[in-house]
Amino acid sequence: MLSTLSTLLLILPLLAAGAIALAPERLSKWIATFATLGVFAVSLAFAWGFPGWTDGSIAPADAGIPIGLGIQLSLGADAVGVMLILLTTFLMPLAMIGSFTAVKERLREYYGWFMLLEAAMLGVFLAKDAIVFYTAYEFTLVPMYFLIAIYGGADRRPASIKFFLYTFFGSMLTLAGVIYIAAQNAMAAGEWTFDLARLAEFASSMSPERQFWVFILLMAGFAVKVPLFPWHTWLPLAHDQAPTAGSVILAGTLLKLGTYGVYRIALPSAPIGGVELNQLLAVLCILGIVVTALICWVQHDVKKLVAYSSVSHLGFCMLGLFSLNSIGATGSVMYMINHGLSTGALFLCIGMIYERYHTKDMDQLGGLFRRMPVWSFFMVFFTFASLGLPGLNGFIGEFLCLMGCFIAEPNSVAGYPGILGPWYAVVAGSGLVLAAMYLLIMLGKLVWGPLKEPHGAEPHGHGHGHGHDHADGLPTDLSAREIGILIPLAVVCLAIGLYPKPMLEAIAPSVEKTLAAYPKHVEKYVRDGSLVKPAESKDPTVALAQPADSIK
Amino acid sequence: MLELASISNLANLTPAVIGEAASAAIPAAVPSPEFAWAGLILLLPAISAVLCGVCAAMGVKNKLPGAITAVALLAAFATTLSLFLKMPQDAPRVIHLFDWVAFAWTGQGATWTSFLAPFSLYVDSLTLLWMLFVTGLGSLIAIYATEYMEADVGKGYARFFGSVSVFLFAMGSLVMGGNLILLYLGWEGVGLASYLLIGYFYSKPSAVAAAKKAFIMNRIGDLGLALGVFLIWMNYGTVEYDALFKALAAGGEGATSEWSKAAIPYCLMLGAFGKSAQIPLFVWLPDAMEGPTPVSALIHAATMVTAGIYLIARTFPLFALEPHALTVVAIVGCATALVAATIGMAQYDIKRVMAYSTVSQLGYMFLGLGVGTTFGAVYHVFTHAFFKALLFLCCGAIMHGMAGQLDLRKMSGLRNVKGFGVISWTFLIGCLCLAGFPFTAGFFSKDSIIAQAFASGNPTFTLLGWIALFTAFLTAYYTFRVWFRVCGGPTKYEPGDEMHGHGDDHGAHDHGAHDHGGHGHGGHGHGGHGHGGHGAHEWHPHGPRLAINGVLLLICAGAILAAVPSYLGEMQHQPNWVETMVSHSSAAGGIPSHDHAGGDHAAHHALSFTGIADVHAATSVVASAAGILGILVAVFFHLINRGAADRLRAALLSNGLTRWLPLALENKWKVDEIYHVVFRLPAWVLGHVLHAVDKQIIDGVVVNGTARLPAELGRLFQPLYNGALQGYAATMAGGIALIAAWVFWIWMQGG
Amino acid sequence: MTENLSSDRTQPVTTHHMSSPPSLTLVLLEAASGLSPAVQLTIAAAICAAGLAMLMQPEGRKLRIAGTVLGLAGFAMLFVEVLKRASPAGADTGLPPVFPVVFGFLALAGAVRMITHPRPVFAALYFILVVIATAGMFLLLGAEFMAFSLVIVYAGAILITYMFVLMLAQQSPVAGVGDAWYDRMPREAISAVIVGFVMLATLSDAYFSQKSQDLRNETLVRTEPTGTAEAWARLDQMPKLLLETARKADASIASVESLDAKTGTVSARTADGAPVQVVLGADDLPDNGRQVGVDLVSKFPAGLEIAGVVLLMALFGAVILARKQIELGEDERRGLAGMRRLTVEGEAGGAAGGAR
Amino acid sequence: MNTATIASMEHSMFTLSGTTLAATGAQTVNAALLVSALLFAIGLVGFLSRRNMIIMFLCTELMFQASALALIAFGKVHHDLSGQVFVIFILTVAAAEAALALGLVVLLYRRRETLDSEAWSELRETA
Repeated sequence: MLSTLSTLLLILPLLAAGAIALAPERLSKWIATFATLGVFAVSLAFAWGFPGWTDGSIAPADAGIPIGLGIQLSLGADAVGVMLILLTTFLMPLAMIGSFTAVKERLREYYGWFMLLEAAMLGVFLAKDAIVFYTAYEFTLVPMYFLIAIYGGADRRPASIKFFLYTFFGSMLTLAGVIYIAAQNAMAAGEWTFDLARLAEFASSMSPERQFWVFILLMAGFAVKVPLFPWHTWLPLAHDQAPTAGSVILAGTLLKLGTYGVYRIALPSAPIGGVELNQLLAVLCILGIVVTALICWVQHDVKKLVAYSSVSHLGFCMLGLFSLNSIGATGSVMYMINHGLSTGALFLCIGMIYERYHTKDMDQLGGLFRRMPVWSFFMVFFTFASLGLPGLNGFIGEFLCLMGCFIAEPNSVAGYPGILGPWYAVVAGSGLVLAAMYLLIMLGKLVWGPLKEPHGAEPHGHGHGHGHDHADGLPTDLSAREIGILIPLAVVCLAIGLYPKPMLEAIAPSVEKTLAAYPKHVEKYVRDGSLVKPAESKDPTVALAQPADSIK
Repeated sequence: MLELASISNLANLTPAVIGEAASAAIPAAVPSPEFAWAGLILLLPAISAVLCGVCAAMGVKNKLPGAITAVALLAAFATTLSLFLKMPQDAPRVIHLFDWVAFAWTGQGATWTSFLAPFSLYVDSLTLLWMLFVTGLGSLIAIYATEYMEADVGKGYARFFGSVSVFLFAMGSLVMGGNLILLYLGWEGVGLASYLLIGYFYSKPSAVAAAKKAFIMNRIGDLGLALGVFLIWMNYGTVEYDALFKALAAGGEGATSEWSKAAIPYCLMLGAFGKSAQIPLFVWLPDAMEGPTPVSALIHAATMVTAGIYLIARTFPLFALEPHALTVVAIVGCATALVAATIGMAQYDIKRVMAYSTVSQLGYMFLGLGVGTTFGAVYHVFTHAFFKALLFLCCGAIMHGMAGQLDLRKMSGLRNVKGFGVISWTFLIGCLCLAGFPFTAGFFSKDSIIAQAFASGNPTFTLLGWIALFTAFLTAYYTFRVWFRVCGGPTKYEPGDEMHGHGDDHGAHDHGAHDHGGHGHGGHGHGGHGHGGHGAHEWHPHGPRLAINGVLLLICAGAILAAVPSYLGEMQHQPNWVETMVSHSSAAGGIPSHDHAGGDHAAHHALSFTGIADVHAATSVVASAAGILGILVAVFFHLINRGAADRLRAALLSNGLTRWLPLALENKWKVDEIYHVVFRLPAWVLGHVLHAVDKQIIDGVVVNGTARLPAELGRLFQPLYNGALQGYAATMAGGIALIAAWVFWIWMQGG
Repeated sequence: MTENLSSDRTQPVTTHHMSSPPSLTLVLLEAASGLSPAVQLTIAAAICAAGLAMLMQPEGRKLRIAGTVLGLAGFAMLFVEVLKRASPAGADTGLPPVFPVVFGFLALAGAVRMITHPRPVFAALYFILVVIATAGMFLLLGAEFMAFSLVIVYAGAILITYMFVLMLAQQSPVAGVGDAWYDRMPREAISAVIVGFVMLATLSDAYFSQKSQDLRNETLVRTEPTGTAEAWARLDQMPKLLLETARKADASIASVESLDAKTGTVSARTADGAPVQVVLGADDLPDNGRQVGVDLVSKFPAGLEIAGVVLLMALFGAVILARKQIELGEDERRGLAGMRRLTVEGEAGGAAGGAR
Repeated sequence: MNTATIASMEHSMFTLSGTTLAATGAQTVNAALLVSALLFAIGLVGFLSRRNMIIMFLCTELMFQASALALIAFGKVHHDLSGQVFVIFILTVAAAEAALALGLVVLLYRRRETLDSEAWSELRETA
């Protein structure tokens, strides 16, 4: 039953894509909407029957269909994967409905690409096989590329190309890493397999140097996708140029492919590399948090601001994961989901403004509360969700991420030997303040203050007209359809904020399984100062002998 | 007897010793599911907030949101009261409502294997004390606001009351929450409410900026609080008060590194300083006066800003572990008290004077905590809540009646204006309390703090005590400066410029709409708002009606009655009511031994020049003297000889040596500007630089450069593709020739 | 013409080498002989290339004369070097092989002139010279059929087509002054010569290295019996001719039974049925044309068919091309009408070309 | 005796004045190969350096000649007539090529009124 559902999750969007291709163009949006709703229903059923909520196991456990070369077309996910699947399927219908008025031409392609995108994203979260994972992971680029390149803003061409090439370049290295592990495994075991669990098991028994390099390879692609700090420059551009629904999915789910990849592949496969590079990665995360927060501060384009804030936020997320303890990693997974919800919602809100005023420039807009109180309510709501107000969804993840980083100090009182420590958390914590700063500046410019509208965009007369003021047939304030999109998001945000316990309880075992190999390595690292080079490696002969060993 | 005394004195010298003795004394909490209805105290405001939101969405055009909120808050107050009456106060009660944040792991060698922060209430006498005045004042001020905000009915009315409800919910969870995470929820929640309410007049850029500033300043404090929570969990494996106190009593097993324990109070302190506007982070509070006055009264004077004191009182055992932490608190508190009082002396906006006075009084409270009298601090919170709320509400009422006039130079003798009588006299009561006039509530509470500073015998604290006395003098002066200027003297006034207050913002941005609204509500003088600046000739002040006057009287009564516990305590020679309450709570460690045996030691105390043996008595006398002196100075400068003040200012300005003094005071010691230059500006510049680096170097050079590399390499060979057939042929033939050459000469020869 | 003169001069050069009176060429050769054979060949090729490069310069008669001399010297060196390798050790007492040298020089001279002559018609005529000289080489190599068909097809058919086209395309085929500039100006001659030189050096080294020389000599000897046997076998495939040939040897033969391909012995019968054995001589072998014909149809029938198809397709293609109406662009029409072209590119291209 | 047959066959045909002038088979082959290599190189140089499209095609014909000569020479070395058969194919291709290429040249000429190959450089990168 479960495997049928998981297959259905993949096939339904594909079928929908086919149907959109065949059906008349005016039906495209309806097919897309109902298909995504159907997929959401299926994913709910999948989650309902999912047995791994309490023990972190991966289900369904079927071996899958072999398709040669040891590749198995096998589907399954752990609790984290299921949550991300739910996030994806939840965001998709909202993104679809949100596109009704925003996209007016080439509808068939638009919705068709989205269906393919959904299939690919679900494929990533459902993959149990490295090749299936990688294929789906790369395939997400294609629909997104076209969505940006066709439906994007003025600079869509360079943005889409950069998006595609940059992430593709990174993931080629990931593929190299995966194939390296698989090849080594094939040499050792005598048969090829790409089963993620078996590869991880094998890879974590490789020599330290190899794990070190494999980890770098694996991380390369995910770091670009996440994106970690110096590799983030494609994101603001892509977000800025993507159509609203594209931004929602990009922020909501596509970036999570990277974090999920780190969680699912990079960390468990090469724990020694993970430990060895931990500090460096944490520093990058923190740099990302602080630097991009400061960059957000000086943005004029609200969409770019939110895009940069994504980089900052994902810095928190990755920092939590790299704290390598249950608290931080659980918080990190929470953060993945909540960032998807709140940032996705923010992009929707911005899209609604953009549809009305055709600008995202905060210098041209202002005091929209007067014009659009309902929109402003949602904007403020999701902004506060985004800056981690307790009681809303963002808080608990952020708090746990920071806490995980904080307690991960070498001689930890809490009995968690870790590599990071309070100073990392203190510096990262400044991101909390900076986040408040730039998000409130955004609110101050956009929502509050004296009313400012771009010249010529002002609807007739004064006051809160409820007539159809805009040429697009959009009311001054939000339409029922738009409110209908935002309310589910708000409800989910609030619900997670007020009762995160079930999610946390489901995440914790999965996370612990993923990080199972870490405590002993961390302990050794803390003791010796390095895993790759033993403490006595100052003796040149040892240093020389070490790589030679690893080659064997 | 002598020995005993010296021992107790020694004990007073190092708070750490008190703390350890006291933390053991905190009784274990009793799980009390039977009191689950206490959750109503949180639920009611939450429901009210939701209903207000519904009202806003439905576009309700009457006072329904106000009514809902007032009723809900009154009900919450009633619930609190009944909880207070019904709940035995021998031990704290833990009321588990539902699991909030909770998960566990196997740990693999970790000491702590779960993170639990249930949505539970930790109710002890401290909680009850706080909640009593929070919900009590909250409901009163909500009632006051139903009238005060009536110009906004149908516009921001629901938003206002929704935010107030959110505030009450958040404040409730801050105070009643059974763990630090819930406290953090409340902590940030009140920040949100504060943000929304300060920015209530959202069309005013200054209000928006003030709201932003408040939230961000608070966020810095919140970060400190969060770090403190991390440290606490790291050391004790729990964030729940009950378990924490147990762990502390057991000596904090699991704690291995001293620094991490020692850092806890400093982190928490930062949070408290942020929320309670103490010295590094105090600049937001005066700006917060951009909000509607009831908000200033409720949030920025009576309740929210005291959260810092609550936090330290609640986690007092942790502070007691670190010997220097409380000293730091005391120094910061005292410094804030002095600085804010000096600034308050030179302000002309009466609301700002009150704001600085709040900062100053909060400084007193921290001083009280620091010198080791949680009782004094809490008592001062309690009395201050009443009299400062009263003062703000009076300011608000004046502003309401005077079309937003807040400048004390432009008003005089209001006591004689019709309709302003209640305001003037309740204002006077509030001022007396604030000035620490003998036998008012403020006198007792402030006195208990200053006395403890002297009584501790610690030279640092003694110095702080002197500063506090000086500050008391300043406080009395600036308080009565306001009163004499506004209510005393000859009757003279001019209306506000409509740039302050509730009605004006709409006037500012939406004249047409407001004129409509204004006339619609006409009949009681509100039309004057509508005309505002345009029709000053027709303008005349109007006094408040029942809701405002009634609330003023009620709170005035509260401010007076707040002194009653002290009277009772003095008369019956037993700890007063507030002290009892505090002593049953986690802050018990900070209550000095109350036997008057200290008197034996009197010969050494710093106030011995008064000839009074009892430190408390001596302090009372000296402090009263300081207060009365301050009032007298104010009488001279602001009632009898108003010109003298200006002359003094001119004299100071003309002298090069003293020139800085009035300028510094009037410019608030330029703290905002300093912060701007030291923190904000560099960060802003850094942001621009980083943006440029990000765009030009990381993206431009590294990323695009990498991407351009193949293209540039290709461009190297581009001249070969000149389009001429023979060019290609030559390349091809040359290639073939070279390959052939390689094959024949190298490959085959080599083979 | 210079070519003819130079070909006359060839003889003395080679003879000088053989009988060693001093001359510049000889000195060079002597000096070069100290070098390894590959280097000698390469140097000779380089001299040829340098000569060719000089020859290709449109202006400067002296330069062209020097180029001629240099080119001839290079050719001569190459020939000497190459022929020396083919001769068995100590066999250089005999005269040099005249015909290959003569034909070779003719072909080369024609080829050089062809690519340097400014007038296309003359180039085509020189190509005919090359074809005829090559046909002579073919004859020397025993490929009479191919020699004659080469002359017929190339000189007779293909070259005529070229001539036609030249007539069509060239407004003034004989007006010496009106030669198109693009015929006078070689295009990047030096680089072309360098490419050609590399090709030549490589090829000659590949052909004439000691290893391949030995291999070739050995093959030449080793495969001769096989070749002869195959020739007899081909005769066996032509029964009529075989009978005729056998009758020529012995008129009494009425029917041929078999032919022993190894020895060329024919087993036959007389009219009355008596068995007769005749040993055929080399002269009795069928001529080259017959042999090639047999090989063509017996060994490469598919190739033959494909060749036919290719020709047919070429025919179709030519027809279609000939019928094609040129759709002129706006620009070309303006150009044809004598108006100024619209695009700058055409102008610029023409102008730049004209300057060269 | 049989080994001598083919050699004598040639001699019988081309002996001008006894054996003195006769080249040995190896010498002829070498000369032919050399001529072939030179012709090919010259043809190549011509193709690369001449601008007239017709001459360029002539140069390709020259290279065809060179390869035909090489084929026949190697056929001689191997005593195999396949070399000659291939020359027939070369002739075929050359004829076909001449027919088509010259047709194309005529078309091109009619377009631009020039035989200059550089008149056609649309493949150039214009950047």
